[in-house]
Amino acid sequence: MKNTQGMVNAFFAFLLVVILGIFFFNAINQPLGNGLVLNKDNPDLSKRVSIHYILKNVHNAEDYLAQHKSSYFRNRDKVKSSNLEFGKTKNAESGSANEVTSIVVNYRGFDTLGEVTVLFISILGLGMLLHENKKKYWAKPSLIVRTGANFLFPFIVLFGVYVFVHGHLTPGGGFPGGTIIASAALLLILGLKDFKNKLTMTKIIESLAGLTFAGLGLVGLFTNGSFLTNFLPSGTMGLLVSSGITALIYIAVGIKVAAELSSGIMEMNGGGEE
Amino acid sequence: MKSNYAVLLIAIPLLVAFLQPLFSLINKRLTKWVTFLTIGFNFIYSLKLLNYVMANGAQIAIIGNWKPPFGINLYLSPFSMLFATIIYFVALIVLLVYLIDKPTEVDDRMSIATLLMVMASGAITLTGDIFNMFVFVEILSISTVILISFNNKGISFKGAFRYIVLASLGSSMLLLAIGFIYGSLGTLNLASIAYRFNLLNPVYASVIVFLFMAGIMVEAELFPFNAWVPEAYKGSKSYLNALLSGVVGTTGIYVLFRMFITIFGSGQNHIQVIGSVNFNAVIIVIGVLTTLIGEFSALSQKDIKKILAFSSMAQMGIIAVTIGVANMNSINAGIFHLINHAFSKSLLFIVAFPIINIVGSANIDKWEGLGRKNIFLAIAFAIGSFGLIGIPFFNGFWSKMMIVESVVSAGGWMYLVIGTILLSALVETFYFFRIIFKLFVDKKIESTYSVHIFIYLAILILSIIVIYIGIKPSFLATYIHKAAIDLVDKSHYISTVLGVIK
Amino acid sequence: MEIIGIILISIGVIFSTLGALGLIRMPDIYNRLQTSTKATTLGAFSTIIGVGFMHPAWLIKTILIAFFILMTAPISSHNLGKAAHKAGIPLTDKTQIDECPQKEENK
Amino acid sequence: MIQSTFFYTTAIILFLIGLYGVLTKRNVIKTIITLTIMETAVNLFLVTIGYVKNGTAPIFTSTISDVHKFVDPLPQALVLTSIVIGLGTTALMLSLAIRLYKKYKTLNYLEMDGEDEK
Repeated sequence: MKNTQGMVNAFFAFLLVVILGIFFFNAINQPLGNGLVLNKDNPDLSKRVSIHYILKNVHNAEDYLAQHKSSYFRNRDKVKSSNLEFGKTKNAESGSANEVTSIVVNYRGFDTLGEVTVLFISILGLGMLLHENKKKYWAKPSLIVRTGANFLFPFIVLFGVYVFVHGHLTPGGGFPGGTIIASAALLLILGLKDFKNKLTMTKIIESLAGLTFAGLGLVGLFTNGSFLTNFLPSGTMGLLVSSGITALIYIAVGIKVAAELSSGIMEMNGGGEE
Repeated sequence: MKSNYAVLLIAIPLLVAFLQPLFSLINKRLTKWVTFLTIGFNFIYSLKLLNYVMANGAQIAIIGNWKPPFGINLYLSPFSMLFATIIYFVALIVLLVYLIDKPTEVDDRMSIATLLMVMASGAITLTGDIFNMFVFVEILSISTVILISFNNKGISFKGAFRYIVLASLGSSMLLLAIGFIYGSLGTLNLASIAYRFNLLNPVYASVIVFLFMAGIMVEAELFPFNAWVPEAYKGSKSYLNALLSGVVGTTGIYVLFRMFITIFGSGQNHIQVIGSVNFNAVIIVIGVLTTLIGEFSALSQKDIKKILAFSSMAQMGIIAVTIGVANMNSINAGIFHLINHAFSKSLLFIVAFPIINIVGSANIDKWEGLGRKNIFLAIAFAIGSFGLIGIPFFNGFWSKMMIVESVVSAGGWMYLVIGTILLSALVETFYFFRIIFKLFVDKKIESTYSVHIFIYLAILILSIIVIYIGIKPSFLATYIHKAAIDLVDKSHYISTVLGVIK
Repeated sequence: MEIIGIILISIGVIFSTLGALGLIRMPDIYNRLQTSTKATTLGAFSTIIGVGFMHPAWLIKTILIAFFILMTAPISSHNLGKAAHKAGIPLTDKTQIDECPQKEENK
Repeated sequence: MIQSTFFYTTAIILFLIGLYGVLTKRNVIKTIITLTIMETAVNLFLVTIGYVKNGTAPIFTSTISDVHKFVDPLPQALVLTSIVIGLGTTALMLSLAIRLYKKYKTLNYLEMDGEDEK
């Protein structure tokens, strides 16, 4: 009897899925009309906001829009030429060579603030749910693991720091860098014979990093009149010291993610401190 | 430039939330107070902003000095500020009760979750960017999970799990909708989407609307996505249910209003959702189904939390009907009823908390004789349920009248819908009066629980509001009228956001 | 230089293939671990070094990568094996001797 | 030659597989897995929106500065955000699964009952 009901459920679910599939495929293969096309291999970036992020001429585009209200973000004449050059162009808006970082931290920095909060609150929830868990899951490490962990730990941390410090120049950034450092913390837990959870320390570091992020935003609000404004000079694109608060925020994000994920791991490793 | 400071409504709670772990190192009870004060700040500031936008018209707040459609902006209008204010107010009242609840080991984490949840709800009402809205919806749903599982019982975890499964299903759909939107329109800004939405092919547009609706229906407690409601409400503490219904539900319905009428709809007096599917009819059917399921499930329950949970589901259904009817009157009525529901339902949930403690059970059969033990609580419960049912001279009466009136004016097959609404009111009357009669039965209750003054304060404030709106509904009328105009006026929305480049 | 590179890459490819084959053919987890570790260490190691020989500009970076592969892969498979043994996953029937006692002291 | 239509199709099929799993599976862990499949599908969909044939990563280096070959960076930023959000949700779901298992000693959602009805 139970089996029959499962079959009926599965049948209806399958039916629903098939109907939805037809619905979706139909939509994807529709000509959208009016020059709007879902990307087929070569998106016309001049119809998207992102072209101005790539060209780093958002303020110009804003001026252009002010004059031609009906045709927005079709700044075609600007799209054709780009005078951005690595290592030479100075003070190009967000100023970071990595366009994704430009968008994540500068043009849409508010989303990243929310994203950091999502991670913060989910680790918080994890800690709350595993609060009663005092059991340590990991066995004591053998000599090989111990030696390896001691040897590798500084290199992994160094690599993580490199990734988030160069977030505005190379692939990577705060989130991957922080994750790498958290993996170093995991290695310590696995490799050290008497590892003590340092939840208090990670909490403090995390708070300070979060404070830096939100604080930089507030400084922008009070000096330049809008939250998360880049109030520092953005420098020459491609240098390590460039792109104003973008670099600083990514460093803060890196430290925060590292502290958050490490505290998550420690929370699973028996929660509270001795 | 002044309006840019509205971002403090989001930035300050975030800053405080990041600092809370430090406060908790000093003292765990301190975090409760910090949360309370932060929400208090938000409430006062949003009240100020509400009056500002009522006087000066809609404003936008720019973030990062990038003007829309390139950067993220907040849209401050009578409609969004009204709901932000109400959300902060309800949260403030609930926190008043949370302050005096007995301390637990996880209070620090709980206060952070509450703070972030209220922040996220406010941010969802304010934001003018669809992806930003998605991020805050995620914060809202994750913190809601923490809130539900706070009670540390099996059923809380079941409810929380059910909620998070549905919420992440919904968020996948929301993100897919965002992908469809960005892929064709090339923008994420709401005003810019609204400006170009009717250029889209109807089939394609209806996929977007379908996915978006499905994504947000989890928060709005509408029919196919509300399986989490009974278990989550049962598993959570009674006063925290006021947050689930008064904040999460309100936010979900808010998003439906904003997206269906201003962004996807086609403007001005006759509002219709475009696409190859008639989404007005779809949402009316969903609303009616939700109402019927909610009311009849409530009828068969004995547990007060479940009764109130199903009743709040039913009210959400009624409000969804007004979105579908979509004429000026029904929008007015829908906004009014949403506000009334937030107040009355919060009152009921908060009253239920000391009653459960006095009686020692959430089962309404054991509530007999409470009127003799504590007449104040019994009367407050009666006031809340009168407000919800719509007894004349209580707040729900006016809004339900307006809903029926607006549906009548829509005509056609809407008479069936009127029948549903009236039937639901009848069923509601029946099960609430069943409880009220029990309260005033002459029977003695032994209990040593003493009700804290803060609970009395919270109940008193909400009861006064419920009665005051009932006696003098014109008190809110100007706000609601302006909010409805703001909601309907699509071209004004677009020109306010995009016309800032001057 | 190119020829050295090609030879090294070929060695790497052969070892990776043998490792993949061993993963299917071997009877229990311990034997599988041993073949797959060979694939990751010697296979990846010589491929990377070979690439470095073919593009001499990258040689230093590739040597660094190879060094870290050499450092990490054996340790991780060692630990996996130990964990499997501790969890009580049975050895294959053909095992002659189990030198790791069930309850050992970790010193 | 791989077309982006292929990626769209894959993404949607994966999404539907995930949806089917959520609708039919009653095991906590299986539900989590299917939800993760859905998330991955949506991420694939988003990345495909920015796909440019023979494009390069949108990063200026000393050798690459031709902006016309860059893929659209905005969907990548969205995917970065959605991956982090997915990580958070999955972590929370798994810890809930741990608690549910400790409470009921089963992972089947339908068999979880016997809660004290206070």
